[in-house]
Amino acid sequence: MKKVYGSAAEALDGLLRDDMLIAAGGFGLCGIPELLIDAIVDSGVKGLTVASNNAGVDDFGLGKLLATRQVKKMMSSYVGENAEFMRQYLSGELELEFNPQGTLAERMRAGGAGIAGFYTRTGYGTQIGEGKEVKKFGEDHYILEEGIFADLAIVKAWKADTSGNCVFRKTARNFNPPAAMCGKVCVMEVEEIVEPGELDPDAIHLPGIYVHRLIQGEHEKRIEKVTTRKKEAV
Amino acid sequence: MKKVYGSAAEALDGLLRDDMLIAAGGFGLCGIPELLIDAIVDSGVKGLTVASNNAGVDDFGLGKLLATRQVKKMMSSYVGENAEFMRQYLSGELELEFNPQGTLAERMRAGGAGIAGFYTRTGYGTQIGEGKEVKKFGEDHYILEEGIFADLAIVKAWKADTSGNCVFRKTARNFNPPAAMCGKVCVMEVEEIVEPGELDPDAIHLPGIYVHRLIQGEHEKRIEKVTTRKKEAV
Amino acid sequence: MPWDRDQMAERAAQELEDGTYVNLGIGIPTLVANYIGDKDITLQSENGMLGMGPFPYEGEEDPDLINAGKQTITELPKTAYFDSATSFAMIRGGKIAAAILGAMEVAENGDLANWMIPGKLVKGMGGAMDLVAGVKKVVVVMDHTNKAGEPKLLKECTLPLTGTGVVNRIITNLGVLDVVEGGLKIVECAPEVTEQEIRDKTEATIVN
Amino acid sequence: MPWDRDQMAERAAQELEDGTYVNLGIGIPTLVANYIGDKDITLQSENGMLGMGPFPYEGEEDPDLINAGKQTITELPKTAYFDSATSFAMIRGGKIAAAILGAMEVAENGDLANWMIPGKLVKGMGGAMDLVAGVKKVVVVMDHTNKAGEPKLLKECTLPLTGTGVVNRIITNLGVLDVVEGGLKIVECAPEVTEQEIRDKTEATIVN
Repeated sequence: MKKVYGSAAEALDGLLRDDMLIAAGGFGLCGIPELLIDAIVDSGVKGLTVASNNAGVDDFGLGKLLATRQVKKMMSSYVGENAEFMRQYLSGELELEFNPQGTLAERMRAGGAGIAGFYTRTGYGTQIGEGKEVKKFGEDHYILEEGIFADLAIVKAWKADTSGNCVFRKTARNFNPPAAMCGKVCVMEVEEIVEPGELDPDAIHLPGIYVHRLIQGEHEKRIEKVTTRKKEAV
Repeated sequence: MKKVYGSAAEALDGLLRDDMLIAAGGFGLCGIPELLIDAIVDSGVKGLTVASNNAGVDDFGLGKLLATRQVKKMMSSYVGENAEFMRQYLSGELELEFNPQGTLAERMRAGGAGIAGFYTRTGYGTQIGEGKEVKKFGEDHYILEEGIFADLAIVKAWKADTSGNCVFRKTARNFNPPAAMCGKVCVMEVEEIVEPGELDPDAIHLPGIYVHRLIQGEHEKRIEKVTTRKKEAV
Repeated sequence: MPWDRDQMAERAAQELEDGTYVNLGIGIPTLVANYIGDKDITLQSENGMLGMGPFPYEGEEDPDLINAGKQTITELPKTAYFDSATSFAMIRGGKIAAAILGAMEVAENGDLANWMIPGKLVKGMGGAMDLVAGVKKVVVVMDHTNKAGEPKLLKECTLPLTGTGVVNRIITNLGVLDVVEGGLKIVECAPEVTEQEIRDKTEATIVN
Repeated sequence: MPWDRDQMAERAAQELEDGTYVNLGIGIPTLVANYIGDKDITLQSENGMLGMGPFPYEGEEDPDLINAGKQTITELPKTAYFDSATSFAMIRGGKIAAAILGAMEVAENGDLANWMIPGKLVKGMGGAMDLVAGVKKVVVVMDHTNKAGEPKLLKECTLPLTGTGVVNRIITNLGVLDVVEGGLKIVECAPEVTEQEIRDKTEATIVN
């Protein structure tokens, strides 16, 4: 099966439509599918619901899709780094469904794993639990959270082989595997495509079965908060 | 924290008690915690409930614990390779709770992940679904399966560092990570213990947080069904 | 002349679409791997592997590398290993295009029984219930009748079910039948087997 | 004299048991890492890492290596990386011994509010709700009063909750309080701070 495409636009060809649900990998600006986001901006598709832990910053990552008003609704756990997001949300132009971070990750994994819903203590007794079914197991109360079944997943890995087996690097893994799992179709961008056999089969983070289309490209990999320490004089 | 112990008996010291629930890794005889099973046989603890995909063979793996009548109940998906098991079960000496294989794996992971229950289509309309809550999501019916919270997990990995980070080899991984996750305490046997830093931090299959005690030992690694092909004459 | 085991496996291999991920059950389904030919099929083994290779050469068996039937196997360049929870996540999650499985009984509504004969055979369902619940296309390969010559394609299954309404296509030694609205439809007969012979040996409603 | 930020962090570090896995929140909790001393503590970062190391040297920042506060960090020999679902599996599953978090309000029954001021601050809860629901011991580090001098330890929280009955211990600039049956119990005062001063600046019931 041919999975490797020449560009982000080609890889997304035929997959985008207005009002669809897209799951996106990344945490902050780390491990985000930069190239695919840019191509979705260029496509002009609109009314999107995007399940992503964060919403980028004003001029990078998902912030670009917010700037162009292509997003109708975000499903996120933390959106504090994006002023335009806040403006649109407070003015009522953008819907926001807050999900606790672990619930969001688990909902994505559940969708990908054929789990329609699961019971978690997270959010019980808070406004996150409002309107959700509560069930007691043992002494504790749990709320029912549903799996996310996305029309499209856009994710970023470090390296993939042509069959889609891939590996991530350090904390850039984050939401990428669960986002990939929950997409009916998953498009992945990587820094390097290699031949089958070049990745250790014991060390694949996400098997190729989850990856339908694949592109290689250059990534800016912007750092959101540079924090350093000084080298002590020896 | 000191995780490395000198022997299986030492590693299990203080952890065993009658009528406890033990989750065990392995598929067939592949990747089973041989040394810990032997030590549990020697301990004489009884009335055990064991969650394990299979029940070993008559003289190896969990079959040894069945031979000594230390097991009261098995939670398994397939027990077809064990004549003594079948005898005890058909005579009513042994309880058996069949779990579909994927349900068993997911129940273990759920227990380890603080998920009290989840909805799966697997088993709906069969005797596995009898007595379980049914819920409709979309057009499909799902049954509620509960997380397994084991008193003790016994698992086998290939290599671990002294902090418990570990890697498995090929299909010997199988049920070991989910079993490890669901144990209040997890004891692991490995073929080789290495120093922190010797395993690639991007390639850890099970982080050390899940591993409380660790032993290194010699493994028989018996093969259940040797199947081969002939080398074609060149 | 009815198909033999290998011919049934060869016919079943035609069901597999190029570029897909497939799970093969134990028994005749295992033989399907011999007839994949040039198609780019990736075999999943539910004990934790994508990209299952052939049996090893004698002396090269690896105890850490077995398939779901517990047979020693080999890996391929595209192989990836994972744990059982991840393996069934992809099965339950609908990522496997087709499963080819054996059966004891199939009912005309697609019910499948292939895991238990009460009081006699209590080996367990293994991964079969997860496979039929999650995989997009379920193809059953089985003898058309039991050893006593009695039909195994029934109006209703008599044995405990593996799944309800899950079978899409049945390949027997006599031919190929689809589960459709109202019953089973004969779509192909083995050489020299007539539709009438299939009807005579089938209890399930035949709609054509 | 009340504790300053660093002294609060130093006091909070005493809560950490040798040989455990710990999650530190953003703000003062991050400073706790500076006071761990000889204890064998492994820091979890909920974006997918166990064994978080210090900030990198200038010029050695890696965009693929950040903590949950999105700051560049480094790894240690014992580091392991994993995905977000796995990360919260261990949090929700009770594998983390302690979380040290900031707060806007804490109620006398252990309710915690630290994620939202309706109409004003809508950044989101991030991983805080999962942490308080799953971690065995939740220690809050916060100023005893707000900028207007009003109590933040209340009979009932006024802000949207992060979790109900989840806080075990509170470390403020004035002292240390435990959530116990019936209210809060003063277990320690900062130097030159009296129990009476803590009582005066606390709305919650003090049981001792």
